[in-house]
Amino acid sequence: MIEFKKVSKRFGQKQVLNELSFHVQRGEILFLLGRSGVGKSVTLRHLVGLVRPDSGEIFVDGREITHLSESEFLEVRRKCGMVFQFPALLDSLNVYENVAFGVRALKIRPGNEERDWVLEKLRLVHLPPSVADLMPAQLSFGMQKKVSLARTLAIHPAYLLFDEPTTSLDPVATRVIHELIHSLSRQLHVTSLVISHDMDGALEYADRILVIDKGQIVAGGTPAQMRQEKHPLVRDFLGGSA
Amino acid sequence: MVTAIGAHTLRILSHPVEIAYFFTQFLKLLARQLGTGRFRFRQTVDQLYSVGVESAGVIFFSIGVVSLILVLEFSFHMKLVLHQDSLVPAFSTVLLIRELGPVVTALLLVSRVGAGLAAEIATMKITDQIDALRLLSIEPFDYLVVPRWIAVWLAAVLLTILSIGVAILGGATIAAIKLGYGFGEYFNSMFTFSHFSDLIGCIIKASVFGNLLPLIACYHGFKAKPGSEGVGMAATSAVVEGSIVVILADFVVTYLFYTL
Amino acid sequence: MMAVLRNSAWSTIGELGKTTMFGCEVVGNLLRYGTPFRGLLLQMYVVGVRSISTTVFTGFFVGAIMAIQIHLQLRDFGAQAFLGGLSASVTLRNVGPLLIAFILSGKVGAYTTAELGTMQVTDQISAIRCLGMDPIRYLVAPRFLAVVVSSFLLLVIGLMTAIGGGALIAALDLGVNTLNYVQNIPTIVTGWSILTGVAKSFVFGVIIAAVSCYRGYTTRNGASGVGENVKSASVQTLVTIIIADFALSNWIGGLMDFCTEVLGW
Amino acid sequence: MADKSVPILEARKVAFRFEGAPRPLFSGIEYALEQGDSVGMLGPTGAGKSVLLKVLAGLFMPTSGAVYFRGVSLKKMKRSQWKAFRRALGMTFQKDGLFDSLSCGDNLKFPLFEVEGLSGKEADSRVEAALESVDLRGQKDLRVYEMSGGMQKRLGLARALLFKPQVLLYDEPTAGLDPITSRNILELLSRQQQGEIQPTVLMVSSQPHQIESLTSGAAFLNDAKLDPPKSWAKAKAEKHTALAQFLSGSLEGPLTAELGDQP
Repeated sequence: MIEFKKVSKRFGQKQVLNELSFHVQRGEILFLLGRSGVGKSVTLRHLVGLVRPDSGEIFVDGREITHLSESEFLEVRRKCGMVFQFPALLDSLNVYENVAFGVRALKIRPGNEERDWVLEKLRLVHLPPSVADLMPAQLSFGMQKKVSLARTLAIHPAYLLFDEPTTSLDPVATRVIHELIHSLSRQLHVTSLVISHDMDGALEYADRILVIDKGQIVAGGTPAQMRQEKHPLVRDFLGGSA
Repeated sequence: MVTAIGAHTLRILSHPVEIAYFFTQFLKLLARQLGTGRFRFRQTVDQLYSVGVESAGVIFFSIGVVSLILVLEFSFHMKLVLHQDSLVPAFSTVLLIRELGPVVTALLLVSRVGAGLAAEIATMKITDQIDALRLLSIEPFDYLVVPRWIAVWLAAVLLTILSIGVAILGGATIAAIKLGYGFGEYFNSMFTFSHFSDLIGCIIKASVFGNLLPLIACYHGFKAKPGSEGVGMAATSAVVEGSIVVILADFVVTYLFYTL
Repeated sequence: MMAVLRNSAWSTIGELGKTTMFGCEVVGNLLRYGTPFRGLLLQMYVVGVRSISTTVFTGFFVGAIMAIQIHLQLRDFGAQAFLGGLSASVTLRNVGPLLIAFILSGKVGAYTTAELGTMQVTDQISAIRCLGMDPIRYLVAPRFLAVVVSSFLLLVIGLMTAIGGGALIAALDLGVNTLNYVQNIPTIVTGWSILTGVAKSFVFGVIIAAVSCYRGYTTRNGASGVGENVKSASVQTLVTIIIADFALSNWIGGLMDFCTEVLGW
Repeated sequence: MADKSVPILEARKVAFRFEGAPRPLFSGIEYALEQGDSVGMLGPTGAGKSVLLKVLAGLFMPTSGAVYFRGVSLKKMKRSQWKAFRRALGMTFQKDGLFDSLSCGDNLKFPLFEVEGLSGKEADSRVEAALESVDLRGQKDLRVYEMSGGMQKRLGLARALLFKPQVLLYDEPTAGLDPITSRNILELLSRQQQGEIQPTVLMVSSQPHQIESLTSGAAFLNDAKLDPPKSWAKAKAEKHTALAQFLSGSLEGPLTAELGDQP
């Protein structure tokens, strides 16, 4: 269970988060929607301690994390696997090394079981074993995103945090990624928090949707509730979709 | 290992053809600009100010310390070989004017101005600004490169001369403190070896460096690969090739000017 | 004008402080965890072997230039016999390490800054942190050690080629017979000069590593940030190397006087 | 007026390969943009749409084949013809290509001075009118980094339209924008097309639904080949082709394999 309580953050004159409060239940797929530049991905970066809030509290499984030291944060980060908008693969290592990087360092799996563990993760993201020896530069953009998802899965996080996973992707790649997020959450009983501005994807794949504007939650509910939602911003988002 | 060296030299050999093309383009555009009177005077002065002032502090400081080192080194060696260090000011000043002054200034300019110029053009390239310029039928080379090129050329010559002045002052003070030389003594014994031709040699070196530096920096800026990796590599190659060329050019000028 | 000079000097001192702290943190990390030997070898190849041709090239010409310059001065003095010893000693003690380190600050230092900077800007470093791992231990420390070791080895190689370069140009052009050029070297180049050269090579290697890793790791705001940090890294390296050169010359000079006078070696 | 039969922009057997890349990004491209057309170019992310657009705009030299402007090959153009070609073209870029060292207004004033030698009051009124046409009135003094994503796209559009081009090339005009800002931009683009003379438009996008209303048809770049443009009706009627899957966004079809997908 993840909970934000009155979290505020200011960058220069811009009040990015303004007493933001929300929670994510165990096992659910929550989409956090909002226009670009309203602080969606900053919310995620708070969760993994890349950014510290000015005020307010953040709880991960009951533990307050805003005042943790860098080393204490390492365990929180193992629990919250983050997948960035751009694949951010280590371009000097091949796909196998990229996925095994975390596993080997954190000694999650002894040497002999490592190969099966990595190939299992590649299978989970629907990638064939033959991809393991390729270099990131040889993969298509969509495949690179899948490898970065496999890398995060490799350390068996309890939560999966997605930072705009389908922005500027074509319709087919978008559906492939959304399908993956949905199947992984169900299969691995992982809680997924997805930052996005793709309302169609949210309506189809989310258990619950929250809409954030000017650093605050302005509307929330199940996809069905959201279709009837009166809030002008939500109507605008809905208007956008076919 | 041999292939690494082979690849490296190959890459260096393929450059001259392209760099020569770059240089001719610069001369052609400079002539056209001067000819049509549309010389970007204001822009060149702005660049001169930013290049000059921005690197002055670092260069004066570094050259000053280098001259301190030189004076100490020569006093050490003179005592060892000639058992008296009356000629220290002469030796250190000559080596400074002929050699270390221009080279150290150039190497500092290569890293500060060279890397900066390459990075700036590379960044503009990957954010499509260079393409935007070309689409507006503004020749990027004409607008971006020519003013900066001239500014770096003038700055290199000016900074070299000024830094040698600073270095001589530094040398005189350390000589006074460490070796017990009076200022007057230092200054009049300073020019026993160096004569006016050394100053000419130094200016020639400075202007050779001042031309090679923007040439290489702009070349790598325009050649940058896409993505932020391209910017880093452009700046790095500008620094690396810039410094190697400075050393090579220094050798050539030294050889031609002094041994013939 | 003065304001620019003052605050640029002030910021450099501030930067030096931060770089040293960062360097200590990385070294502390290395001592506590060490680093996988295979990864270190790979890094040393990427950083070091790639720069051998550049170092040999630079070393040769630095040696040649010094030989010409010193020959010119000695000629007015008719003391060409000392050419071998003097140019080798000056190159070994001072000009050699300084100029070769300048080149390495570009070839090795700026490369590392650009690499780490690109990894920072493309979120690769944040990705490592989000995997619950310390990027200093897995990315920075191996590079730091690789840069220190390869810079040191490259500097030593460079110095040797410099002396070779001096001898070659002396024989080819200055009409000094190579045999007595070489024989003259031990008369002037004392053990202390060699110690100075080696000590400087090691210290310069550490400076190049510390500054380039620090600048790379703290890169901000996108692609232009990478270019900006490569620029400031190479300048900061050069200035620090010059200061260290001055400090080491004095310190070792003092040590030498102490040993010769007090201990009577 | 230029005679109608010759296409305004044409690619004959054009191929492009990045330096050091194992195989070409695309090859054997045959494409003709007629005067007054308004056509889209679709394709999966990373298919090379933007590169092909830049080749057509003469910003990238093709590895083989040639691009023709009104029947004249770009390779054989003299300086004056090249200048005329540039003036006839207006282009917006995926990463906007705004001059981030200049302010919003100066991004327009600078080209006006450089290309038409305009300055002073006349230039200011042209700048004000241009900003007005893209709903950026009064934002003249903003710095580029102070502007939102949507505002930067609009400034890029204003600059592309500055010299009344005959051909407009849009590279992913709504990339990275949220649906609401995207809709504003698309409205702005359609307003440009209501003008008296019908400008020729080529719009690259990976979002078919967004550009459908602005274009009469679309070409499809996929797997290093280009399907020639066809009307939206004909495109939608297709079954079991990569284009059909692309438009429907379904999981079944050849595109999934390209994503290495084996469910």
